[in-house]
Amino acid sequence: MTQSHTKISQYPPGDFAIWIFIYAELLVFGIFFLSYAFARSQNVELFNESQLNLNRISGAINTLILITSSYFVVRAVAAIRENKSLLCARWLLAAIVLASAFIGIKLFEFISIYSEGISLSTNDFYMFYLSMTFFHFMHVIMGMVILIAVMLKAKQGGYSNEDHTGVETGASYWHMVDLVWIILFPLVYVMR
Amino acid sequence: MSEKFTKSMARNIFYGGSAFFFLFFIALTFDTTAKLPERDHRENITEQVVLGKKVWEDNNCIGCHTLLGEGAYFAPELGNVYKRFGNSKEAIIGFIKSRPVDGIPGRRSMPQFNLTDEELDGIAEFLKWSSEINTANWPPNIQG
Amino acid sequence: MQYKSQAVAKPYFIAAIALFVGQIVFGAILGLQYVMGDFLFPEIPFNVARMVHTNLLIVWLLFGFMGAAYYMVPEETETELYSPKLALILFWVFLAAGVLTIVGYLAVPYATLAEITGNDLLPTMGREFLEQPTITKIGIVIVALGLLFNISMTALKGRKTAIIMVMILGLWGLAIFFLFSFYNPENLVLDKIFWWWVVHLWVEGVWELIMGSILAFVLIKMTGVDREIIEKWLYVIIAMALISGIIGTGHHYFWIGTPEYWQWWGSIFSAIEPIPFFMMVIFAFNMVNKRKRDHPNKAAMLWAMGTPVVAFLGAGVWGFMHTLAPVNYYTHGTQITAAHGHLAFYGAYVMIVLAIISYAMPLLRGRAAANSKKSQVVEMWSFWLMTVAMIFITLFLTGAGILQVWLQRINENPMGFMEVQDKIAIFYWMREVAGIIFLIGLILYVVSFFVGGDEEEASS
Amino acid sequence: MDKTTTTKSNLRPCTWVWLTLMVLTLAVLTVGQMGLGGVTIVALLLVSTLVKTHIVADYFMGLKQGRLLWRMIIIVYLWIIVSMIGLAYWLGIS
Repeated sequence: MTQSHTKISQYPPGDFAIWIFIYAELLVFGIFFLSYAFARSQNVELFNESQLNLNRISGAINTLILITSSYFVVRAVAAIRENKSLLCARWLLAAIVLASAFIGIKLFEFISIYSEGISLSTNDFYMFYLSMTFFHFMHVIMGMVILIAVMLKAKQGGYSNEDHTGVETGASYWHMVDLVWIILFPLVYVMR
Repeated sequence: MSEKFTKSMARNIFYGGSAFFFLFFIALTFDTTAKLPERDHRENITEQVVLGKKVWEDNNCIGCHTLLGEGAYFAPELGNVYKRFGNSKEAIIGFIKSRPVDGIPGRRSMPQFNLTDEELDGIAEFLKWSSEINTANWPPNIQG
Repeated sequence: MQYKSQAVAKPYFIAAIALFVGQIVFGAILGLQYVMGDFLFPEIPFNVARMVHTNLLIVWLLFGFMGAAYYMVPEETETELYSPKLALILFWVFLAAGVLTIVGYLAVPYATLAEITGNDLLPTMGREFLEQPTITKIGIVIVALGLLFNISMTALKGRKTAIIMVMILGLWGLAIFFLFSFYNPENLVLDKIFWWWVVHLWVEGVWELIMGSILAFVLIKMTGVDREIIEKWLYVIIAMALISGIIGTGHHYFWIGTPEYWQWWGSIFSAIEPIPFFMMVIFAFNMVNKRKRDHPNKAAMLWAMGTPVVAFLGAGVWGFMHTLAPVNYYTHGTQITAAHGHLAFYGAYVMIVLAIISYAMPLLRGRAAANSKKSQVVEMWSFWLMTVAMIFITLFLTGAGILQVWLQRINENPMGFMEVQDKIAIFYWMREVAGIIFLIGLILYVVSFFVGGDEEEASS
Repeated sequence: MDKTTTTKSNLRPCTWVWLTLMVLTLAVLTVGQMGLGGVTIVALLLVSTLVKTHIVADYFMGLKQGRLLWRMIIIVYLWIIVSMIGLAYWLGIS
């Protein structure tokens, strides 16, 4: 037990391979955020004006959804650590349901923007808004796929309190998706 | 206790990540091709332009020149040569026609390709059309 | 050599080296034409010589990859090749197609070649690196499919290691993306967009899988480090390579008529493209430090260690230098690109093929584990001569490029292209000297195969 | 055994983290709906972003327990991103 304990503290939760991926993804998102901020400083008026056109309410709702979903995943990890596979699967299911709500709201946002005739080429602000939110959107889908896979395995009792690296791996990725959105929302929707 | 850094997870990330980013690339390409008509002025691709591109390829012009910055770096950029030659097709045709068969002693020279008048007109039309593509303001100046 | 059918790799490697020599000879001719414009004119004009130079490069690297595949697949899958005969037939087909194409380039004007090979029926010729007659392209596809059939069938009946799966995936990708070379729309912009699907997705995509798998194979063999560890890192590295490299294609979509957002997408993703190369350096040196045996083939080790280092320099550092859109605006289509292209290709692909040849050839020739000390010393000399010469070629071309950008693009009174070329001729002369040294290094490399002496036994 | 006990004590802070995140998000929304801007507001928003991401990394991701290195990578990253964004906004004002 002590040996496994030192192993735990050696690496962050989950499979270390996912962490290499997480750091790389954060790097990409980070460059995107900074590109946005510095491009904005060249053209503050355009960015401020276009920003007003965004639906802040749906953005905020999505933030709440994602945070809560992340919290549910935390509960799922806690459940499997107590060897409660079914409970873990249920928390994961709740997180997945919220994630699909995020997808739905985001799609609604994209459609309404698209119906205004706005695209990547409209102006720099929309280029960033669409690039970053769509890139993040794809990550939510990817995260959902991972969570679904983990949930199915958990349901079949594939994890235990001894061996649940898979759950932690999926959870770590999902928290990353959440973390990125927590920066993205105030940056793109609110800050002016 | 299982390994904390497993090959199977690394493999999943490779396959999943690659597929993910390739899909994304396809999505962006899709958007690009949808936007292209506004930028490449394809309505101006006449029969002459099509012939010109063929002549361009059949004589391997890209083996010395760049076109929109891509190709060999031995001879001048031709994406904007129409403008550099004073918006003149005749100047382009005249230049190509007048290349000496045996070259210029000690200097780089374009070969004499013995093109027909129709082909010459085609290549000039092709270069004219190329100069009208929206290239985000590239090259920085007329020298290419 | 553990499996009899591995022997088919030998002709592939020999052909690769022979064509490599041809490539460098034409490189030297090109270098001279840069400073003596009328050299060999009009017999071999620059465009023809360049076409021979670049096409030979592609063909001999493909020979190298194929040879590597035939060598690695039986050993990795622990079973004889599905059909050694097919491999030999394909060798002769590919060699004939390659040689005939090169002869065609040199014997008749390109336009005549286009005419007699029926380019009017399905025009695919006359685009950079894809100059081959359509019929040659079809030949390449057939050879690639034959190879894929052969090694896939072998892998199916044998052990499926990560290394071999990655290699097969890379070769499949190579074949599939090559199909875009048959798409040649009348619209130049579309043509260019999908031309990069061959060129970029080859060299900054699927070729990296092949390179990674060869490197991993050589490292396992030479260091004796646990396969699990090496394969794990292989996956992580190629994952990073594709994650950055696929959308990194965008750095070619800055100025060819594509929408402006590519300037951001291309810059951001290609900015992280050096990371996999950096990881590769760390990985290779780590594995050597953890080595469980000292392999007697020091020369192969040198190539295997040199590959990630020079690839990182050429592809990573020199690539990053001009990949950001605001920089590329000025450097696009100048000698800077040529500098990057030379070092990247040499580091990533030339060196990895030479590494596997260096490792496999002694075994293919029935020697104990490595060539004699004397032979290895000559080979290591060739390593240093070629590598240092290539670094100098890169530095001189970079110098030429910086001056060119300054005089032609940034200056308030920009000079014309040809005028600038005269001003930077001194760099081209120095490049040519470095090129000759590279050629000497290459000759030495060939010589090393004929140096005798007592062979090195494998130590445990 | 010690693992389960540490886990149990982890859940309660996570619940607090969740509630904090919800409250801070609603605060951000209020700021946005009021159309507020300027140096102070941007600074406040950035600080709240830093706080939110910090606690997500520490508690949700569970980096507080592990080796310091993995946590520091994220922390340093967050500080760099947030301060650079601040710098860019400051440049936009002047």
